[in-house]
Amino acid sequence: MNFNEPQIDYAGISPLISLTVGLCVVLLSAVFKPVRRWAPGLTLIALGATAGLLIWQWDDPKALITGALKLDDLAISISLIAILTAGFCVLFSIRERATEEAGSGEYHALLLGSVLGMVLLAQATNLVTFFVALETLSIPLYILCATNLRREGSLESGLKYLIVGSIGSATLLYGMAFLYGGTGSTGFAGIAEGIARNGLDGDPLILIGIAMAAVGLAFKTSIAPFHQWTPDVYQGAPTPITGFMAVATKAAAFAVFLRFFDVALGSQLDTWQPALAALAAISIVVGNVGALGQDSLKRLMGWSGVAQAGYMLGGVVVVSKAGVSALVFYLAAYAFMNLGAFAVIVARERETVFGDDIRGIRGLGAERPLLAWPLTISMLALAGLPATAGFIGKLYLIEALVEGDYTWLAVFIAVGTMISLAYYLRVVAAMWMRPEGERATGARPAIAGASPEADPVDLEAGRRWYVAGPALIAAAATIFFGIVPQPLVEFAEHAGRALF
Amino acid sequence: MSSAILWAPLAFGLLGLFLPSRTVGWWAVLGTAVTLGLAISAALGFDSGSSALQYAVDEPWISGLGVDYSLGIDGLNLFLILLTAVLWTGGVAFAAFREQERPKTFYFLMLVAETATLGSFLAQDLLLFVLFFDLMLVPFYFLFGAWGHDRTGEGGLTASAATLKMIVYTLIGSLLMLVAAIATGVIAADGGHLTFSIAALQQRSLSHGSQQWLFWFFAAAFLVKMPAFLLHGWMPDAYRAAPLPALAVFSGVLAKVGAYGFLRVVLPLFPDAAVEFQEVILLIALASILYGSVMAFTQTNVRLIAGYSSVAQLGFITAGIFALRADGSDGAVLQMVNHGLVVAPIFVIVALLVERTGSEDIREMGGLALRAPVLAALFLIVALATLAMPGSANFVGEFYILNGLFQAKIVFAFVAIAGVAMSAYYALRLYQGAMHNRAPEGLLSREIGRRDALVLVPLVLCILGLALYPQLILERTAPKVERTVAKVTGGDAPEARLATTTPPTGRKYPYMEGNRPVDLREPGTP
Amino acid sequence: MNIEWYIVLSALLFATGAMGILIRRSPMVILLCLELMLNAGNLALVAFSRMVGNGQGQIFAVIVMVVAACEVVVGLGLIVAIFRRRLPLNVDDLRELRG
Amino acid sequence: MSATAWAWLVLLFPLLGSIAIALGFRALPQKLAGVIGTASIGLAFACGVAALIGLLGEDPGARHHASSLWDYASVAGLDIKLGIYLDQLSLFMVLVVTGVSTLIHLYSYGYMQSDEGYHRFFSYLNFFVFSMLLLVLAGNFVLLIVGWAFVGFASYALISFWYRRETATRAGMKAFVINVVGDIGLVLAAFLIFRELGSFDYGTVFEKAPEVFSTNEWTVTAICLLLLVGAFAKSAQLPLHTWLPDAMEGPTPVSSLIHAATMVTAGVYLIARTHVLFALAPTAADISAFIGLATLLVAATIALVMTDLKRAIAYSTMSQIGYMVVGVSIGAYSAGMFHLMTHAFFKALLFMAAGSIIAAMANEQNIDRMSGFGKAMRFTSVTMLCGGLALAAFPLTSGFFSKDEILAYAGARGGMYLIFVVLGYFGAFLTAIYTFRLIFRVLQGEPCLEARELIETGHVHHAHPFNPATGEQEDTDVGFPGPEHHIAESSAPMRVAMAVLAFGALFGGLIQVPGVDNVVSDWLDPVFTGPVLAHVHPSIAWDWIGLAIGGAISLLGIWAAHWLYIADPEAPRRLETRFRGLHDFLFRKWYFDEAIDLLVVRPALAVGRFSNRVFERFVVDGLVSGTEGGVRGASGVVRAVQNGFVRSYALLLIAGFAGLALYFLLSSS
Repeated sequence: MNFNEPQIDYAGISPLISLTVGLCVVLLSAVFKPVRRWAPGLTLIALGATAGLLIWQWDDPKALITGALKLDDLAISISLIAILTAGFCVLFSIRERATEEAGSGEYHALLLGSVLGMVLLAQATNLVTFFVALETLSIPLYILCATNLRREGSLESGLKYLIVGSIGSATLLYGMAFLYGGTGSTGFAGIAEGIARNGLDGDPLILIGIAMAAVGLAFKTSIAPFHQWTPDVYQGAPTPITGFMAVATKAAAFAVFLRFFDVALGSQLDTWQPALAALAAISIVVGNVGALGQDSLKRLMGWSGVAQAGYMLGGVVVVSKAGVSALVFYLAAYAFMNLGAFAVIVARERETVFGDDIRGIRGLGAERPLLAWPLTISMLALAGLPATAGFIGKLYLIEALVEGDYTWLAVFIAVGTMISLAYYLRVVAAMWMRPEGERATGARPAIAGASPEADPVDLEAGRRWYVAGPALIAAAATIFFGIVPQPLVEFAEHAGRALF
Repeated sequence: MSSAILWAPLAFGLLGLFLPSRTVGWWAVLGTAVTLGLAISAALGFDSGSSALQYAVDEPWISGLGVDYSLGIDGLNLFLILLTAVLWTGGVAFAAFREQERPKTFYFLMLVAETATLGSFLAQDLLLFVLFFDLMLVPFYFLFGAWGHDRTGEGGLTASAATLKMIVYTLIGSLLMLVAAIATGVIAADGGHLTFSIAALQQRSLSHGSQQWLFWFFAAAFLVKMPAFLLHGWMPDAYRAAPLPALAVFSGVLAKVGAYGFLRVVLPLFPDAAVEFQEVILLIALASILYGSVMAFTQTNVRLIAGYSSVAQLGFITAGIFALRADGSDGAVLQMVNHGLVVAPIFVIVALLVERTGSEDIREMGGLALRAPVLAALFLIVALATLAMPGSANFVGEFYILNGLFQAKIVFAFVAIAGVAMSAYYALRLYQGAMHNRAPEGLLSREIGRRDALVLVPLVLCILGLALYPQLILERTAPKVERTVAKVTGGDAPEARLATTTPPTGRKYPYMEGNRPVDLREPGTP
Repeated sequence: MNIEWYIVLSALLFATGAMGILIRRSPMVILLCLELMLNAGNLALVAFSRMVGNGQGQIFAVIVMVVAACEVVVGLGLIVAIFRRRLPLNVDDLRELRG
Repeated sequence: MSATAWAWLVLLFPLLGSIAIALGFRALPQKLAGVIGTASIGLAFACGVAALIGLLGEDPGARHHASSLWDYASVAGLDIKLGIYLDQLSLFMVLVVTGVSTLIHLYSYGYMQSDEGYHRFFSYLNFFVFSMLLLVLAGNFVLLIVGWAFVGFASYALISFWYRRETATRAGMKAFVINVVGDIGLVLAAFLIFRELGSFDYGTVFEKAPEVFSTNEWTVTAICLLLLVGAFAKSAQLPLHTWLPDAMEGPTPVSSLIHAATMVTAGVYLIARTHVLFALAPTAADISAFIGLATLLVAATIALVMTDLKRAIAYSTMSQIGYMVVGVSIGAYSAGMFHLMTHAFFKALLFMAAGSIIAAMANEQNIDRMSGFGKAMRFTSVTMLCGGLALAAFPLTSGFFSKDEILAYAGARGGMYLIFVVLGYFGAFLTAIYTFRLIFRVLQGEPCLEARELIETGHVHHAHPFNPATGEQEDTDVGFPGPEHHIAESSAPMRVAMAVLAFGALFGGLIQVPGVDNVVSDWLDPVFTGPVLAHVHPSIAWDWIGLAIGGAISLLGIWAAHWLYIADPEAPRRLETRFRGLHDFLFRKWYFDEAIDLLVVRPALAVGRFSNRVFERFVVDGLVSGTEGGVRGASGVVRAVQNGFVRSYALLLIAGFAGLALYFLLSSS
């Protein structure tokens, strides 16, 4: 009886292995009291190792596990973005009370789990891996959102996310079922080939399948009108997690968005392209107007996230190398901009009694330039002003759109950006310009002290290395890639070449 | 050279952040002065005869996107660069003589603003131009908002609200322009090698259809920036909010970038559209002239008098450009410099008036001339230059503009010239209101201080110098300008060619040497 | 009996689940409805895999069950946590976050 | 040294003087400033004479030279050089201007002594002379416009010289704005000239014009009419004259120099300068002639009733310029210029005398309060009498010859031009009346308060002066003659200046006596060779007949004035009550100010107020707030949908899916 052992490309799956191992180790570390404090460090090591392994695989695409995964530069670049974000998130989580609530080990294990899901998702080229990865990504996040058990908002956001998210994945699953049924294959390539073979153009089964898949993905990338969970969950979740979700989830989801639509459904282009373009336009408008006049910074970032997702979807709509590269570039830039902002929000949450309320940053420019500048730069970058990575990103996207004959969508981006100025600059104004009303102060009133929800005030939070450091790094990166974008552009073009 | 001019202010600004607050002001002055020195040396080395690009720099910047870091100086921007350098030196010095709160940030922003402005003048790559064009706004957003005045007391807006209005308003234009700029490059390349170098784009002609909408996307940006009639909604609030040193350079230079954009980008790249929409733009320009003047002589706030007067002046400049004749555009370029040179001193003087009277309301001023004869004299000269007194360079500018307009579209010229009479009234009204008549009770005027004189006198000397020899500017700008205009009229633009060559009456005399489009074509254009 | 019936059945299941989520307020019931929707997907998968004649669908279905289980676990956990905070077990009362 | 070089020096000295005094306004002692001011003009006059000698050395046909320093602004085919054009006409003007100016500077040197703004005054005055000379010598239309505007500015600066007087500043503004209107006329004319002839340069233009234009072609007519706008604004012809009477707010030497002798005659010079064009556009020339005639009469009638001494003289200036305009428009170029010269003499003189009296009255200008200065101020009254006689064209005075030469020429042209003769003589009659009305009422009769004080103490010393117009106290520290006023009797320089002019006023006419000598026309005629009209020459006989009639009329007028104001002092009162309506009509200056106010000023301000209150707020801001409102509204909707109910989120999700699926199915099938 002979057993032909499977061909396993250990090098290829090494990132997954390292993450899984890391996950287990961190989880176990929670069990042994003495090492409990090491959880963040261990997490960072795991992430670092994974990043290293990914970079080692750079520029040598390979199919893994009988084509269920594809480790190419798109996957790697997206994974790297996710891992970077996770790293920042770990730093933000230090002294975060959610961490203590849930237990440091569990918290970080969940985080790693979610990252694992993302890395998988970025490589998924098969409905099964796609679905599994998506769930591996989401389920830990449901929990992480709720980890700040003392905060009602945290629980609420967790539950909302769970419910709406599950509807999303159920819909997605159902759509996948149809696609499988239509084409008889779960591999993306197989699907594409199946559509061609069975002559299924415009077949209702396939169409509904596509629609459902689109909904599922749009949900994860918080594209309107499937965005509604975003502001609530962003506001409710612990801030580090919000930061993590805002960037990493989007990145991973967009990666599979690209693979699924540009590869598997490439033949159905003229069916879904206009629809997605419309969705992009809608979410640009909805996101931007929704963000106007929001006082909770996290909520504001949520809405702006919706709008930004709209911009990025443009990169998917134009099925082209330029589109992919633009999207990846924008995601990378987006990571820096957001993390810079969230770092400051974290700091002010801990320093003041206002939580993430905009009052918390009044007069920051005069009092704490070192905190004010990163947030300012992030806001200007998100608003797409020049000399920041955000500007180059928009430029890249618009160029891709114009080349793809979607100039009207480009104009939409421009208009959206104009509206967005109103709220991004409101934040900037709050920091630099005459504060009307009272200044934000660390000294907390007695009443606030009584409420169980108020977190302990840590006046030094903004000066601690694990908050100030990331903030400055992110800001610096935002500016640097705004002035010397070439390296990031090449990075993005690699990713682009992976698909076209 | 170009790079040095461009980055010097920024470099000084960054270093300034590490200096003690007391000295940073002077450091900034030094920075602007160095920039001025560089600009002057560039001007001295400038070959006035040629229309070619000089001190050119051209490096790939984002090769992936076809964006180059390419700068250069030619007839169009030489004097605007000088103007920028001069006014910034003056403005920063004026600020340095006074206490500023958070000085480091203030001067840093001022210098960033100078680099951005110089960049938009120097840029020879379309996207680079757009980038700097947008970047200019950012520092002024902070300067106006954080160092500005809240006007809620006078039924106005808070500084931050006013400046938000300004930036949203102006970015409406410039973001559309960003799209248009990219579209221009992509369409022109049409599958081929993608480039945004203006010179290269000129060689590739765009289809008429695409020219039309691209033209308007660019025009929107430039008209808002000026600001032109109906798009000036941001101006009154922003001008009232702004801190005066910043406002002096802002209205002195930034408004010109819009007009400059027409000459640098729109005429060369969209000649057909320029001809097609000539009347429309001229109408807007006329509206700006008349409306700006009318508003100027009903205002009582001295800032707004100056503000609306610049609306009118920019109207003249636009009209000059869209006469689509060499002389009109020559006049426009000259007038950009002149207007910058008069409006900045006006705001400096306004600042001095406010210091003396404690009010910005012309009705609460008066009789200052008695104790401040020198200030009065300087003010008088500036005021006369503002109203384009014959004998001032402003007159020469307006004369060229109106002549161009007259020969091209006679009716427009007759309407436009009404603005001249009005300008006489509001400029003198401003001067008299402040300097003449009885002084209000308890108003103590005093003579201009030595240090302020140090700022004001050189500017006035520039005005006088140009008044004696405007040719200095004209002869250097003319070659490039004529070539630019010929690109339009030389192209398929029958009516415009008609406007530049022999007039309809068909005389037997040769009219203008400058007007034989054929010899003036860019080499290699059909 | 041909495939349509299975699809129709699964569609009904899916619709029921969705409807349930829309009309019921108790998080528990909503979780159950989610299960329904997922299982509608499973049914479709299995049916199709019979039709197509390869095992992929069935493998997929098995995995989906696992995923469904995880979701329920998480859901229940959250419900417990909410219950601990003495918050009403009614999704309509969980609307502190809005606007 | 060539004539043009001297001409450049003519320009240079006043400019230097002005700058020197301006820069040294703190350092220079007061007297020195006056000396510099006067000397610089004197030098200019000397250079003028030098240039004259230079030209005399040349053949009459070749006495025109262009010279330029540098390209002022010449690109794109426009040829604008910093150049001058020297010929008999411009030199003639140069001499008149510098000559009279020198005397008036001398007068001011004494008159303004107790004025705080002494330096400022002389700096302005020199600058004015420079501008006037620039205007005269300009070699192309652009430079002409420059000079044109400069004199306008100088006049503004000097009218509102006492700038704490609301009345003065307002008058200055009025003068300036109306003059800008004139400038615009010139600018447009220049554009049209350039459009047709492709040049701004006098030489080129005048040479090409006859070849290019056919007579009375609309273009050339348009050019001339536009030129006339400029000329009339500057020379206070209808309907752009209203600024001149108000201009009397300025110090009296200013009225004498700018608003009588020199600047206001620039329009006449312009028409003479561009006679080539006017010859091609007879229609325009006639229009201008008739406007001149109208002005002549209107102004004369108003002068009859003015009670303000200086304003009355101002109106007489208007009317006299009317004569000159008629002259140069109907082709009597040298006659017109001749009258310009003599008028400069006697009108300047009249103003000086008036100034001396007004000083004695502490800036009271109302003739109702004046009387009996004849005994009080001998010198002044004698000179005033000389001026008056000349103005009234008393036989053998300068005005006698110059005015009648114009009318004689009109007569010689015959036809419709006889109207000018008739009405011209009627104007002369009025002139005689109003001139002697002033003289009799001011010099004769019971000495008024001030006059008596003069007689008794021999000097005037006043309390703090006040502004007769507004009644508020004058602010003497901005430069306003304080208690110390200076009258001719007490100041040698003033006496010298006035004496010289008096001589000119009386005997200046003798250089051009029909049949005896004609210095002026001999000198000028070569310039006007071009047009046919120049060759129309009234015969000597006609000239003398005209002179006889003129003399008779002026005597008649003087007698009438005597009857009215000396013989029967009640007569004016009676007439006034009898013709109340007419009197008011004249006294309100034919309601010109009101008309202009109604037609121009109010509408403009109304438009301004409208755009300020309505347009700006509702349209311009409406644009902004409208969009803003729209966006805010949308935001409201979006945030309302974001209601926090998880089930509604689910609903929207499913609805969205349904919509998407529907779209797919529809689009594919």
